[in-house]
Amino acid sequence: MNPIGEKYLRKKALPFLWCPGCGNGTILGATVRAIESLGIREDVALVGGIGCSGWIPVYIDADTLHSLHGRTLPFATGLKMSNPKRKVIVFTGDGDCLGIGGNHFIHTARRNLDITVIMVNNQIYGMTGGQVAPTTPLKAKTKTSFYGNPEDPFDACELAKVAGATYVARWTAAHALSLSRSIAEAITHEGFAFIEVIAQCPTQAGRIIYGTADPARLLDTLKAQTVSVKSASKLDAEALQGKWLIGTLHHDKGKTEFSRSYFGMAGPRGGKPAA
Amino acid sequence: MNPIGEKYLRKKALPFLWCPGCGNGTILGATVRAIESLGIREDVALVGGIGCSGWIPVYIDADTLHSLHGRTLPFATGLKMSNPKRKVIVFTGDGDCLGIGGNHFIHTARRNLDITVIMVNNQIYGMTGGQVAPTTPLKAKTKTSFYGNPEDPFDACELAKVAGATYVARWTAAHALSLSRSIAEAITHEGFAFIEVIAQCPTQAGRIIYGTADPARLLDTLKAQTVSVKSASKLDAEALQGKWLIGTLHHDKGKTEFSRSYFGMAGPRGGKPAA
Amino acid sequence: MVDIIIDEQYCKGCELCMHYCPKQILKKSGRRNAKGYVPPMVADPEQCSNCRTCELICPELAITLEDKP
Amino acid sequence: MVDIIIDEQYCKGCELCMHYCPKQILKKSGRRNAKGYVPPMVADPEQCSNCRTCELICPELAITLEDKP
Amino acid sequence: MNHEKSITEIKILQGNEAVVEGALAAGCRYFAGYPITPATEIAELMSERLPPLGGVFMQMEDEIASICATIGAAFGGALACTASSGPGISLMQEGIGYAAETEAPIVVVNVMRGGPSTGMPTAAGQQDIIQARAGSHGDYEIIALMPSSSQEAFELTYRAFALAQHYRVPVYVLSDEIIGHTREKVRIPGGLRPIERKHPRERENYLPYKAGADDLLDGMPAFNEGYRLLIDGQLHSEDGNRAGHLPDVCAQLTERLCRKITGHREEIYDLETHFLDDAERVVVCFGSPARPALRAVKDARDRGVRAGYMKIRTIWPFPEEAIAALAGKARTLIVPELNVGRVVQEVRRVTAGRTEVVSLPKLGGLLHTPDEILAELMKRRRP
Amino acid sequence: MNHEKSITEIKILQGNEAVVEGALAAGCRYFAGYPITPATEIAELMSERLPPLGGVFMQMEDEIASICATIGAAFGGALACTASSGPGISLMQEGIGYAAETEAPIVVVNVMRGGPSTGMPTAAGQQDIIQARAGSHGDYEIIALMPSSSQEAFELTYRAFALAQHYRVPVYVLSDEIIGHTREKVRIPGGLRPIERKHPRERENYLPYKAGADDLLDGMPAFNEGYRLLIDGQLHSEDGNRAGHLPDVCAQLTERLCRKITGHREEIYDLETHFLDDAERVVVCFGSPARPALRAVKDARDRGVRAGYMKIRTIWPFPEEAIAALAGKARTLIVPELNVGRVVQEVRRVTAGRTEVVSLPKLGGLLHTPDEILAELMKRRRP
Amino acid sequence: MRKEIKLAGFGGQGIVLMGVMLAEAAGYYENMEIAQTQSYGPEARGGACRAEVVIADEMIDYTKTLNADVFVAMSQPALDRYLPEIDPETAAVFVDEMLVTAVPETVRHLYRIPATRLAEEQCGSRMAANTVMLAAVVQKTGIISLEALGRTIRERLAPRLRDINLKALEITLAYLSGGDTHETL
Amino acid sequence: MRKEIKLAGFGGQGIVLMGVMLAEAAGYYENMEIAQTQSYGPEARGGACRAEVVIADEMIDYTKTLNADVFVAMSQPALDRYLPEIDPETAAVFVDEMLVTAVPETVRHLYRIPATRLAEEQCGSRMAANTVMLAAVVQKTGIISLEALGRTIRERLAPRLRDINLKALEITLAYLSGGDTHETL
Ligand SMILES: Cc1ncc(C[n+]2csc(CCOP(=O)(O)OP(=O)(O)O)c2C)c(N)n1
Ligand SMILES: Cc1ncc(C[n+]2csc(CCOP(=O)(O)OP(=O)(O)O)c2C)c(N)n1
Ligand code: SF4
Ligand code: SF4
Ligand code: SF4
Ligand code: SF4
Ligand code: SF4
Ligand code: SF4
Ligand SMILES: [Mg+2]
Ligand SMILES: [Mg+2]
Repeated sequence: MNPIGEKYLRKKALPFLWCPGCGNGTILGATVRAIESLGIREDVALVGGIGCSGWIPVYIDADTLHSLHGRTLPFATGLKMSNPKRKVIVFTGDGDCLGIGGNHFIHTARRNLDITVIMVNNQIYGMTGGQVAPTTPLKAKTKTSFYGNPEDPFDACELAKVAGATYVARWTAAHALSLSRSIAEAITHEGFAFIEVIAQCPTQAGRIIYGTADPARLLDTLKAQTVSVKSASKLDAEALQGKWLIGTLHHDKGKTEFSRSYFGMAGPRGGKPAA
Repeated sequence: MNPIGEKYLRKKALPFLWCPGCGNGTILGATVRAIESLGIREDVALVGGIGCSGWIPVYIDADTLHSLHGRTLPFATGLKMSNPKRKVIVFTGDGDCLGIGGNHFIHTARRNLDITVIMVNNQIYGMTGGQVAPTTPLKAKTKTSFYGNPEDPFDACELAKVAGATYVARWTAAHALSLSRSIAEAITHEGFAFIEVIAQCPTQAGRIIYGTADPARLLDTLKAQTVSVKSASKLDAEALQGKWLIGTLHHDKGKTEFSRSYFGMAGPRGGKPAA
Repeated sequence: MVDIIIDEQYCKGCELCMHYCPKQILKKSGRRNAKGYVPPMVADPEQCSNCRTCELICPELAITLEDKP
Repeated sequence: MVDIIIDEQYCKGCELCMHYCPKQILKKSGRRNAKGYVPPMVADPEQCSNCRTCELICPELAITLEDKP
Repeated sequence: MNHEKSITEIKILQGNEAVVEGALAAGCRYFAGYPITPATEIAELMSERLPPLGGVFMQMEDEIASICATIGAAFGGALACTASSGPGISLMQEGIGYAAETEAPIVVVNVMRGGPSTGMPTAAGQQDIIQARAGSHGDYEIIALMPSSSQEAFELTYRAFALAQHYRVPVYVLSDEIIGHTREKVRIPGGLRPIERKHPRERENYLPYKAGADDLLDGMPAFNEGYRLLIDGQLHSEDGNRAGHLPDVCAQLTERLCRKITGHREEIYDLETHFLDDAERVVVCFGSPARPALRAVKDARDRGVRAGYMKIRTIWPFPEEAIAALAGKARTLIVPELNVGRVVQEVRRVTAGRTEVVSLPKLGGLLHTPDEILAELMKRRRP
Repeated sequence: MNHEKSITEIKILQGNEAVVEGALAAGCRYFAGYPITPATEIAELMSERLPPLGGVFMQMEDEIASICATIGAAFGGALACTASSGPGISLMQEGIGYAAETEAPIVVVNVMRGGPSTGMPTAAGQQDIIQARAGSHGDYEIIALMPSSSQEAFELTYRAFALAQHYRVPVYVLSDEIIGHTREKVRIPGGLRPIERKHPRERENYLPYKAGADDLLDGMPAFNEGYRLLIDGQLHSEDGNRAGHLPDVCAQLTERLCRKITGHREEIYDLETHFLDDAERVVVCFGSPARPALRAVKDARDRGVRAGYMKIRTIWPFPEEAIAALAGKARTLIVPELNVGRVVQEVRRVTAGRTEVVSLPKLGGLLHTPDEILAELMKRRRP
Repeated sequence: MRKEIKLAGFGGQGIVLMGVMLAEAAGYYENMEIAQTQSYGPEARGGACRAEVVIADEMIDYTKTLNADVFVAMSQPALDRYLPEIDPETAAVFVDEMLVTAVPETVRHLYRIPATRLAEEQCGSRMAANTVMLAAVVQKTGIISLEALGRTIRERLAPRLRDINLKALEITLAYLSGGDTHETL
Repeated sequence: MRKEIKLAGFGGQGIVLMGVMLAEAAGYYENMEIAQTQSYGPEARGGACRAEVVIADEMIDYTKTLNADVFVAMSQPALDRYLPEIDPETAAVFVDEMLVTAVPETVRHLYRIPATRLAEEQCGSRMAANTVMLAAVVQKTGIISLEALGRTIRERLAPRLRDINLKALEITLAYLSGGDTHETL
């Protein structure tokens, strides 16, 4: 086991329940490296959704709340507002965050609450066995889109931005180092920070949507659908059609963060949260 | 009673429960005039949310479902998909649609389901007596933002557009004629059509946020915050800051509508809904 | 020329019609209806431009413009 | 120079490390661990550029790069 | 079931698959759902089976949307259904209350797993039985059926649609992980006809919420059939207009919503009994434990115990009279259930101290073995 | 209540306002809610009162977010609370199950209105009592308190926080529209101290879910106090790690979650009784109807009837022993309630046929008049 | 001693505030037990609005009115709707002279108070009609003391309401002392 | 007659499919009553996976195994985990020769089948190991007929699986007829 794992994992919970080659483990690694780089292990409050991705924080030996499907953000809100000094990091799936949890997502973004949301987009409901998600490509066949998905997917980053998020970035699981740095940046950013990680789910999305259960081939396929923000500026709309932009997509340092405005506005004794 | 009222209202349900000068009655009028102009009274299925605005369809003598708070769109989805020929029109408040109902809103828009959504934005929770809504201006005092609202409001039209709506328009209750025409256009549009109506709520928003319970003064104040799409093109960003754009904001006729793609994709006997 | 008919039974005296009439020909009647509201009265019907603003904005559908023969 | 240590106990044989090693020096070992997975072996450690790709991408945190003294 | 008893086909089906086949046989043409273990296979199979029939399968954004879309489709004219498990069913409670109040005929399948909360996501429980009756706010009654085999999953789902239409009420099928995931033979009965919705007798002056002397409504027209319906979750008058401010109207409607189910309970009951004639010790059971219970009763008979068996297929409305009648005859009632002992309380209530009632709870996602039930049957054997 | 009985202040408060004052006195510093009639005033007053105390009031996007944020704040270290009514409470059921499973100490105020569904939004009911115990899926137990005056709304809300911390359980305050909207005098007791959260005795090797012999956990540390907690809605081992695949661990936890409440019920009970010594006909009541009931009992006494009075302030866990004991003494128990007759079923169950139990339901949002209860007390007067 | 007061009118007339003021006056300044309730919600919007106060010198068991001693109707529909709940023989019935025109003859103790007119004409705002009426009720029935009502207005109303309401109290007393109350017995 | 079969291994080894094929063969082609269950979900991912089949000639009351007649272990952890539930005296225990190395001596009827090896070497895919094992079980125990198993593969498997599984059946029979089954008694 890598020393960062030795240091940060709950040994009793191992091994990870993830399938071989699943992107969640890589994302876990990127996260603990970010936490380590910032030296904030005792300040973090980790919240996981229900789904394969929601298990990431369960393996990290810190204060962890494994919540309900779709409800990470309200739980995170309670944790953050009961002590605005803590660093709240949320791990959620595309189904958890954008499917059942979509309303909390847009509202927490609107409030610009200072939490970091890492959304693992595997384009499918992984844990329940491969059903269509709000991120599944149009026409893709899944276990519940037998004749092809009749729905267009969301662009989660666009949605986050319009809703009010002030830090928005997208990576794939193949960008482990950039991802780790981005997570650190997001944690440091004061406001609602959203990171979408395109991740390979070889067992479900791989087998069902992409016709391959090979993690590396799948991840290569996903990577091939991305364009970095930098190179995007040189491409025309047609070349960008159907591509994911990768990198930091939005970073607004000017908007006041929610807990700050809250404790600022809060009347006579405002500004001071209860001990 | 105006003849359109004589013809279209459920007499037993009168008088309207709305306060004097409330915008909902005007919107009701605009709607029945649109229905009359299209001659589709027997084809409409009306769905209302819970809130003052949700009562609009209850007074209209057609097939009406007065649903649950925030859930108009799923009910509408069931109605539409069980018979795609019917014209489903949804009446919802800013709280109903964007507050508790936000997730259904973005998902139904994403699907581009052919329904018409009329969202009455009075910037407040009217029916429950004046609590903060996701549309309440920043810093505004309401019954539940005693020290001022610490949250930025949503731009509902932007949200609808990013989520996938293919017809998006905004009016105020003072634009009764344009509104009525826009409703007819939205009903005719094949896809998810969203109309936001900025409406005066003299009793709650007026008294609490704007300091006036006079319907006309309030409506004038609201109108003064709008800019028509046409004149907007001539204004710079600063002049547009904090203004509502009025008019048809988005009209995409190219995207396939959900029930069409559904019944198109649906395998061997696809294309034909059950009798 | 049109008749401007106000159904006082439904009027809630909100004054929207009065405020938005471009000709300012709708005025407070001073009368109270059964519910205690003061409906408008038509001060100078000849002036009416038949713009229908009052009819369209009345939240109680209490106003009817009827073409006079 | 680094040591590339693979903790076979945790490895699930996903081959991501092998695929993404720019030097292609991680290969299938052919051995099976207790769970039946085939962990990688380091074919030519001298070639390693210490880029840490394998360490960062391994979903099981099973790879450690250790600087050799 | 209104069909001839001949068997047309034998299929090996998981309980979850049998639910789908039963629903389709009944004429279900609308399903809105959201994946959840251990109910997901129902949605998956629906997504394959419905479209070729011209029906609609929709995976919604959550379970709230699922139940509401299901109700919307029911008023839209379709026989409609949703399925979920614990967490999803809890989210549906507001919608289920709406269906009860508006008398929407829908079927809700709960493939029960162990709770509370995320609980035991892949193991069985029968911990949602009281929730099925009282999980939403306000006074209302529903019907709930509990299959104990794939065969019953098929038959009871079919019947659920018939009951929903007849009583204008949400009907639960309370399956569980064991039933849902066990493959067994299902003998598909011949001559099964789709359930038809009754149209109102009256068209002129039709009042959508005017009940007959039997407390039931006069058929059910769909939207856009010319009736200009008004459906409201607020308590309402017979014409559908809100009546939340009229105490008498509200009181009467609330009472009728309950009475239309409890008052017809003897028509709704469906019990399977064995060896009751001379039984001294009766196992009262439902759902999964009914299988080992039957084995145990037979074994006990083999060992000379006058054991009896009552399987309740219709847990709500509760078969009060039938169980009260048992109390007059048997000395002991044994109630095995996959929870801390919930239905046993109902048995205690209706037997009012007139008989010994033994609770045989089983937790942890496990099913009673026949021997565990047998031990109970033997243990207190009359000396 | 752990305070001296001296009164420091008299205030005229609506029940809803008294709930807020009781909560703040207990040390509540986090409230997440969503407006709903007739509970909205609680949120409104919290939005004014909390910020100056350094506390947090948040209007969330819905009731699901409200309950989840409340639980999050509880684990974050705050005494936290939410309030709603029927439809909102139904939406909270999944969250309430999560709180029960994770042993989150939260207070949920349900200002009950008439149901089902939108029901009677501005009128009172007591139709959510069973839901309070069984509205979420899975086996669990909660505590529920029912005030019958503004004074009790204050006192029971204060106690709700104490019970929630002590038993690590969600505690309901089941108020109703009548209590919520009636202004009455509240005598604020002196020396009321905020409830303090107990810290664990053990710090090294602390196991967050290791219970003592009394089935209760060892205090409650908050997040970021160095304990590295793991909180999970899946059934778990003592260290918090998921155990959904371990039948024994799951069975034991499920049993303990129930037993930690039912097993302590005699400590939790809070009954107010009058004239029981020689009572032949006892009114067993709770919440709003307890007021006209007391009047009726006094009037009956005046007319020579040996009437008695038992007011249950703690409806869950149900005071089984106390009521069973009544059955041994009184000939008739009369149960007035604002529903079709739900708690009366529990009374029947625990009295097991040993006494006559009369249901006195009242629907339509109205409260029993004293005369209606008196009539029942007189009607069956012993000849 | 137990006194029951029922107040009714349109939403927006300040009916509930009348009830609250009465309750607070009795509770805070006369050491009485009180219970005050009201209808509200959609029903209170444009439609009928109702408040009730029970005042007693001992614990109040039943908090709603059973048999009102005083009934105030600020609108005709309010009178029509609630009169059936009142005993016309015993209750003191106060009506707004302008807004309530038809009172059945069965009412034995009727007071016609020009509350809206006085408020409009002499306080410059219809909004004060409720205090005019309340002052009249207190003065005519002695259900609480005028002093307690005055203290309530001074000490418990929001500053922006205080002055106009004190004015209303004053002009009412002046009007009533003028002797021209229309009282039917 | 009631026969109970328990099958266990890693997730991904096709354990459940073995159970289903066995159940369908018995149910559809041998006119038996059957009940087939499995573990699944997160537990079935990488971890232990288990399927059970009960075959009987009359209605099956209890659908789970109580005392397995046949136990198949396709991995060492599977053997270790489920062996305690089996009677080692009576059960026929089949293990994958390559993946299960340590079998306690208490097991009386042990069959070591090189299922994974045969599948890899002769069918070109580990995925066929389950059918190899199933064929061996059927051949050695006669719990159903080989013909029924063949029909099941031909008539009920998806076309893309059919050929490789027929191949697996074939090579297994060839292997077993070669006589080099490692059978310990
Ligand atoms: C209320 C509720 N509904 C449904 C489920 C079942 N469920 C568990 S995980 C999951 C989907 C997870 O998908 P996603 O969020 O994309 O995560 P992934 O497994 O793909 O990482 C679902 C639907 C649940 N646990 N709770
Ligand atoms: C689940 C649920 N939560 C809360 C309520 C209470 N409620 C009724 S209307 C309403 C707000 C309505 O606001 P909006 O949608 O903006 O409509 P408006 O009245 O302003 O037109 C609320 C919160 C409810 N009926 N159901
Ligand atoms: S199902 Fe997909 S997302 Fe879940 S663990 Fe397996 S590979 Fe990862
Ligand atoms: S409260 Fe506002 S929105 Fe509601 S009826 Fe009154 S004015 Fe209209
Ligand atoms: S039609 Fe136009 S001009 Fe005539 S009264 Fe109405 S608003 Fe005035
Ligand atoms: S707009 Fe209508 S309701 Fe308002 S004052 Fe004019 S007529 Fe009356
Ligand atoms: S990436 Fe890790 S788990 Fe995958 S093969 Fe390499 S060492 Fe093994
Ligand atoms: S550090 Fe880089 S070069 Fe070295 S083995 Fe790992 S991936 Fe290959
Ligand atoms: Mg996913
Ligand atoms: Mg609004």
